[in-house]
Amino acid sequence: MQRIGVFVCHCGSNIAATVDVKKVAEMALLEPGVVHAEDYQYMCSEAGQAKIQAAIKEKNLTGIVVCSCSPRMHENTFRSAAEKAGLNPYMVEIANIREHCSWIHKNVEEATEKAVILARAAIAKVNLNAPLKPGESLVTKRALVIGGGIAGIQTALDIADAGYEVDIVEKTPSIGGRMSQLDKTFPTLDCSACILTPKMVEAAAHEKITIYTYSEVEKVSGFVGDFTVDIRKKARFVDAGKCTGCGVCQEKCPSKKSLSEFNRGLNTRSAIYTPFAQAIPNVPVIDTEACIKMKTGKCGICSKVCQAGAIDYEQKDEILTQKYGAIVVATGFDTIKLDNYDEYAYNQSKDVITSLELERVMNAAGPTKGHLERLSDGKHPKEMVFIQCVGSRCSDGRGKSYCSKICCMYTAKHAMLIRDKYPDVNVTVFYIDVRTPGKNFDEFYRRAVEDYGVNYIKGQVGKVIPQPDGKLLVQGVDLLDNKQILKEADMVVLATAIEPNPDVRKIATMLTASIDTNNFLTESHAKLRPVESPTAGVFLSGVCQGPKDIPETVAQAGAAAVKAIGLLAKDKLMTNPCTAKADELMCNGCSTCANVCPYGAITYEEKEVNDHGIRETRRIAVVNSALCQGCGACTVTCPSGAMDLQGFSNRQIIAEVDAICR
Amino acid sequence: MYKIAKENLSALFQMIAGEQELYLPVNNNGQVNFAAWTEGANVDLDTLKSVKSPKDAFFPQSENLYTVTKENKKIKIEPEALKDQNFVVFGMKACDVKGVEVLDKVFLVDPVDTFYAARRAHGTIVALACHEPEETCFCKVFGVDAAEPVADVATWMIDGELYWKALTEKGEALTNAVASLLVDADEAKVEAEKEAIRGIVEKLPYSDLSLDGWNGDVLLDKFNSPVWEELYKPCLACGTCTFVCPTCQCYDIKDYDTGHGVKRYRCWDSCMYSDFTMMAHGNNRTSQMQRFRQRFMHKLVYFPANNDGMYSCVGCGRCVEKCPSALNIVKVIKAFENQGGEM
Amino acid sequence: MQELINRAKELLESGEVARVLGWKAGDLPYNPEPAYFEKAEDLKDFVYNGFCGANLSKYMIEASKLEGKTMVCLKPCDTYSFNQLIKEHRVDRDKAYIVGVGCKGKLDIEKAKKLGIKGIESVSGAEMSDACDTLTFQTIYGEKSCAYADAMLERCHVCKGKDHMIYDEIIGESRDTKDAERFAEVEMIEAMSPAEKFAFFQEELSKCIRCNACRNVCPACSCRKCVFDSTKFDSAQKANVDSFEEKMFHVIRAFHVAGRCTDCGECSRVCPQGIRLHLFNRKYIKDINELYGEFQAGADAEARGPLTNFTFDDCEPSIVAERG
Amino acid sequence: MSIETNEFRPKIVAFCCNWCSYAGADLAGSSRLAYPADVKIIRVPCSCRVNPMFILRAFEKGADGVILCGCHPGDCHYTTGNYYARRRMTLLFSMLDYIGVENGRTRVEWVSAAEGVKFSQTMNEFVEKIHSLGKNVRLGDLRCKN
Repeated sequence: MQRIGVFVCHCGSNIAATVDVKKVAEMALLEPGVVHAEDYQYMCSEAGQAKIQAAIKEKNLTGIVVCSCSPRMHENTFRSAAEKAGLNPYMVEIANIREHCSWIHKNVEEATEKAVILARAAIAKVNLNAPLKPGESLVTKRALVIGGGIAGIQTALDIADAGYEVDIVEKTPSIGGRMSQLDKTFPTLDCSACILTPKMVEAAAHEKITIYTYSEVEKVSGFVGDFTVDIRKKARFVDAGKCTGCGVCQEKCPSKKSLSEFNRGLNTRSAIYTPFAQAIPNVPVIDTEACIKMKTGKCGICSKVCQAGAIDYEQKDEILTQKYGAIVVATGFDTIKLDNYDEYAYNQSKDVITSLELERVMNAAGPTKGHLERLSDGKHPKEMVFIQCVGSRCSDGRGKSYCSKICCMYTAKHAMLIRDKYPDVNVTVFYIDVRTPGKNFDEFYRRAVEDYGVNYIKGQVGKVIPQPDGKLLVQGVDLLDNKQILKEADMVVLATAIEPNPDVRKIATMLTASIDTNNFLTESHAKLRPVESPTAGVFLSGVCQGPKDIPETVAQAGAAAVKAIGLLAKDKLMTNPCTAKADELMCNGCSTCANVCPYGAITYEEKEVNDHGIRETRRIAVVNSALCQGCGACTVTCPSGAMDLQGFSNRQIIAEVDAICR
Repeated sequence: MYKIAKENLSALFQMIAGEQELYLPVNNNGQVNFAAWTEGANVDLDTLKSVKSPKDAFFPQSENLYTVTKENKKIKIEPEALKDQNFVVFGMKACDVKGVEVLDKVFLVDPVDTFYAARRAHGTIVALACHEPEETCFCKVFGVDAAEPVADVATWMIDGELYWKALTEKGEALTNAVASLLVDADEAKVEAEKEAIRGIVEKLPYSDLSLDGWNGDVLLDKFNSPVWEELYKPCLACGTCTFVCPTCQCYDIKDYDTGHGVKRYRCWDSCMYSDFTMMAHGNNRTSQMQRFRQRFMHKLVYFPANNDGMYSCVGCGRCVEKCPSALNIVKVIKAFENQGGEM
Repeated sequence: MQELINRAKELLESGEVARVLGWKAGDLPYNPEPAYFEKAEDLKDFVYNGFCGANLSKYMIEASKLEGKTMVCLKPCDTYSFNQLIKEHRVDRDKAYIVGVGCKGKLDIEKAKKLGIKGIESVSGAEMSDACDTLTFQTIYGEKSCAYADAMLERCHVCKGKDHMIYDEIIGESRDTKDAERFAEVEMIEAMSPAEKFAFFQEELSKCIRCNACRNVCPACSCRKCVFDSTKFDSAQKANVDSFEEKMFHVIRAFHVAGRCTDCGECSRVCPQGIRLHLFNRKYIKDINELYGEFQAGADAEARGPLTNFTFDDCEPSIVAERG
Repeated sequence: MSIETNEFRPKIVAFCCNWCSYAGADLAGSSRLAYPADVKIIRVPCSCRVNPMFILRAFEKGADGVILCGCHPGDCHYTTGNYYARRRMTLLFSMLDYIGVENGRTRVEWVSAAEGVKFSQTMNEFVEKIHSLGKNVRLGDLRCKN
C-alpha cells in the first residue's frame, strides 16, 4: 500500500480564485492510500517544494500528487524536488487543475468538483506507480544543421566555434539562402552580400564545418544524442575535387534558356550553372532537365572545354549515413504563390513584381544590372506603387492569417533606396498598418516619409488593371481621407507574405517535430523554450519557426547553437524510463508489436522461461529501452496485454478512467 | 393424480406466477434455457434438454454476496438478502432433479451455504418425465429413472395432457394452489408412459455403460493412469462442460468495483480453466491434463468417496452434446473400461 | 478416407512424421474427436467424414513443440488459419506435414436435431466418398433424413472456396458449398435502427454463459494468457451478469482478432448457446474490406495485417457517423 | 459535494496525447477558452496508447462520452502512432455503432499544440452532442448504476 501525499497549489489566485483548494485537499485525504494533504500559495516556490520534501520525510511518503498547473510546466520541478527528498521522481503525478480547470471554469462549485475528480484520478494512478530508473545513452558529439541560409550558417559557426563538428545540409547548389538574394538590408542599408559572403567563406573554411550542398536529408532515425541521418548528395555531374570554378563551362554551355532560380525567374541561366557568382562551393551543377547531353546524348561541350576534366555525366546520387547528437532545423522561407490574388495582376503584367523580385532588380548582379526598369519594356518607371500585406494578415482564407513581420521595413527600405537613387520616381505605399517595432526601425520608416517624401496611404488596393498603354491602373482607398483612389503606376511591387519552406513538412515528419497549421515548426514553449522543438535534441533556427528579420534570425541561430552545444557538451543523457516492457510469461512472440514499433526497438529472443513450474523455451519480445520512446503503439496491438508501458501502464490508465467515471 | 390439458398450461403458469416466481424452459432464439416466466414467453416443454441445466435456479451463475461501501474512511458491509420468496421450477427432468440432490450434498452440509439453503427452502420443483429420451442420455447408469422423476411434483406429458402427481408437502401445497385448473386422472396412462420410456432407455446406445471399477479404492490407480495423457488432448480448456453440467458446483469469489463501493460476488468457475484455484504462489494444477483429470476424478472418484458412493454425474448428457471437441464423461468412462479397470 | 489412412500409415512407417493429427471415431455416429495417432495400428480408429468440423490448425501450436513432424489434416478453410499462425510465429511450418483434405461441407448435428431428428443410432451419407446430398439417420424413433445442406455448418454456406492455401499434398476432393452471401447477415443488422441493433445483440449476448469455448477454439485467440483471465489488466471477468461484460468480452475479443480472423467459423460452431459469434468478426472483415481494401487473413503467411498497417489518407473515424 | 440539480451532468473522458492535444488543452486553458467541466482529461503519450478496452471500460463504469485527441495525421510525435489509432478507432466505433450504441458518444479529433481554440470548440461541441444523446443507457454495467 502506498503512502501518498497530496499537495494543492493555489498558484496565487490563478487556481485558488476558482477552485476551493482547501476542499480539494480535504477530499483527497479520503482517498485510498492518502496519508497527507495540504495546500499552499505556490507549490513550485522554494518554500512550496520544501513543504513537499518535509512531508515526504516526515510521513514516509511513497508517492505524491501535486494539484497544480500543467505537468508540461512543472512536472520536472516537482520530480526533482521529490528526488532530493529521497523519493523516486516517477512516484510523482500531477493533477492539472489550472489549465484544465481553474482557468476555463468560472463556477467555483463546478471547478472544485472537477479539481477533486482530477486529483482523485492522479491519486488512483500514483497508487499503481512503481519507481523507475532512467537509463543512460551516449551523446554523439556532432551536430547537423538543415539549411544553409544565414540562420544555418550562423548556428553552424557558433557550434563549430565551441569545438564541435557540424554538418550543414543545403538543398540548393550553394549556401547563402534568401539573404544572398537581397540587395541591401534594413535599417542600416548595408549591402547584404557584403556582410553575408564573409560568413559563408568562414563557414566553408572552418575546420569543424562540413558543408553538403545540393543535398537533402532523406531519413532520420534514433533519438536525442544519437540520431542517425541519411543524407542524399544529389549528383552534380561535376567533380567538386577537380573543378577549379573557372566558369568556362557555363559560358560555353549552349543551353541557356533555363530560368534563373536565384534571380527569381527574371532572367535565364545555362544548363550547367552556379546560382550566383559568390556561390559556395564555387562548383557548378548540371540541370538534367535542361542539359542537351543528358536529354539527347549529344553535345558534351562542357566536358570538352573543362580543362580540369571535372565533368562527369555518369555521376550518381550518393547516400551518406552520419550520426549526430543534435539537429538544428534552419529551413527558412519562401514567398507565397500569388495564384489566389488575381486582382493584383501579377500573372498578367511583368511590371507587377514581388518585393523579393525587386531585390534582384535593384541588385547590381541582377537581371537589370541594378538599374530600376520595367521588366516589360525596360523603361525607367516614374510612378511606383507598393502594396502591403499581400497574403499576410488575411482573414478570408486566401492567404496567411499571420503578419509576415518584415514587409513594412523592407518596403520602407525599397522606397527610400529608390527615392535616393532616382529622385524622379514617385513612390506610393498602400498599407493597413505600418509596424516598426525594433531598434532604429521607426526612425528608419519616418526618414522614408519625412526625408525621402514617400507617399504612405492607409488603405488597401482593390485592383490593379493593366492598361493598353502598358501603364497599371491602381484602384485603392484612402481610409484616412475616406476616398477612392485611382492611380496610374509604371510598376507595382507586392509585399508578398512569407511562408515556411514547403519542404519543412517532410523534414518535420522525419524528425517527428511538430508543426503548426501554417507549417511553422512548433517551439517547445512559446515563451520559455522558443528555440527548442518539443522533440528532444531538435532545435529551431530562423524563419522555420516564425517570421523574423535578419538580426532576429541571427540571434535565434545563436540561441539554437547554444542549446545544441549544451547538449553536445554532455557525455551521457538520461533516457526516458517510461518505456515499453513485455511480460515474458504472457508474451506470445507473435511479432505484431514489432510491426507497429516506429523505432525498431522490439526484437525477439528464444528464451528459457519458468511459467509456474513449466520450463520451456519461448519466443519472447524484448524491448531495447534505449531505442523505445514510449509511444505505446505496441501495447494496444498486443491482445494479451503482455506488452505494457511503464509510467502509463494499462492498470494505471484504467485506474484513472475508473476514478473519473466513478 | 391429476391432469391438465396442454392448452390450459398457460393459464396454469399464469396462476403460479401470480403467487410466486416461476422458472421454466423458454425458447429464446432457438435455444431452450430455464428462465423466469413472463406473459408471452415462448415456453418449450418439448425440447428434451435445456442448454444449461436448471441448477442456477438454486445456484445462480453469478450472485452478489455482499456490498462494501465507504463513507469517508469508514467501511460499511451490507450482506445480500437471502431468498425469502417462494418460487417454482417447472419442467426439470429426472436427471436435473438428481443434480440438485448432488448439490445438496455440497451446499447443505456443514458449513451450510445460506444462499443455497434459502433457495432450496423456498423452491418447489415440478419435474417432467422424459417423453422421448435421446442417444446422449445415460441417466440410468447413475440410478436415475427418466420415467419417474423424484421431486415435489412429478408430471408426464401424454397425448396433449399433462399428468400431475404431488410427492411432497411442498408439492401438495402447490397442487392445492392450482387445484382449480386440475382435473382428476387415473394412473393407467401414466404407467403405460413410464413403461414406454423405460423401454426406450434400454435401447439407448449408452445404456450398457458400466461404472465397474469406479470407486474410492481405485483412486491412485486411476490418478496415475497413463490414459489421461491421451484422453485430454483434444480438450480446449473451455468451461462448456462445467457450465452446462447440473452437478458442477465450483465457484470463484471476486470483487467488482462499482465506483461507489465494492460488490463481492461469486460466480461459477470451471476446473478446466487455467486460473482455477489460482493462489498467490501460482496454480496447483499446471497442465491441462491435470485439470482434465481433476474434473473426472472428482465426479467419479473423489465425490463418491466422500458421499456414500453417490457419483457427481447424473447422466444428463449435456457435455456429450456440447463439448466443442466431442469429449465427454462417457468417453472417459469407456476409456478406462477398455483398460480393463485394473490400471 | 482409406487413401488418407494409407498415406498416414506410409508417413508414420517411413518415419517422415512422428504422429498424425486427425480425427478418431467417436462413441456416437456424429462425434469424432481430434486425435493424435503415433502408431500405424492406431489408425484403425481414424475417421474423416462430414462431422469432422474441428479446425486442427490450433492444435499445431502444441504439436510444434513436440519432437519430429506432425502430419496434420487441414480442410481448405483451415489452411487460412494455419497461414495466419505461421505469420504470428505460433506454429512451426517445418514441424508440419500438411495434408490438405477434401471437404464437401461440414455438418452441424444440432441443425439436424432442430429438424426433429433425435435418438440417432447411425448416420449415412456423410462419408467423403458419398455424394453428400442427403443424410439418412437411423434413430430409435425410426428412419429420418434431411438434405445435406440443411445440416451444414453456417460457415459452409459462405464457403471461402475449395482451394487449400498451404499444403504439402492434397487428398480427396473438395466442393465449394457457398450458397449464401457472406455479409448478408451483417448487412441486415447494419440496416437496423440503433434501438433494433441494440435489442438484437442484447438478446443474442444475453444467452452467453461465459464458457469461453469461442475463445478457446479460435485459432486467432492463441494468447498464452487471455486479457480476460489476466490480473495485469484489471480486466479479468468471469461473471455472467447480463449487462455489460458480455458485450465488453465479445467486442474486445472480436477487436483482438480483427485483421487476423480468417472467418473459419469455429466460434459459432462451438457456442453451446448457438450465439452467432461470426457476426462480430464478419463485421470487422466487412469494414476492413470496405475501408482499407479487400483483405483475407491467412490467404498467405506474409501480408501485413490491416491493423498493423495504415495509409496516409485512411478515412477518419467520423466516417462511421457519416455513412449513417 | 455534487451540485443539487436534476440537470443531466454527463461524464466525459478525453484521452489527450501528451505532445499535441494535451498541450492544445493547456493552450485552451491559458487562453481562458472555456468548455464544460464535465470533460476530464487523461494524459497519454500518444493516441496510439489508447486501448479500445479503455474506452469500453469508461462506458462500463458510467461515462456518457469518450473522446480521443491526438496530433494531426502526419504530425505524430512518434511519426506513425496516430495512423494506427485512426484505424483502431474507426473499427471500434463502427462496431459500437453496429451493436446499437449511438455513434455520437465516441469521437476522435486531431488537435495540435497550437489549436487551443479548436480544443475548446471540440469539447463544447462534444458535450453538446452528449447532452442531445442523453445518459448512456446502452453501455455501462448495471452494477455501477446507483
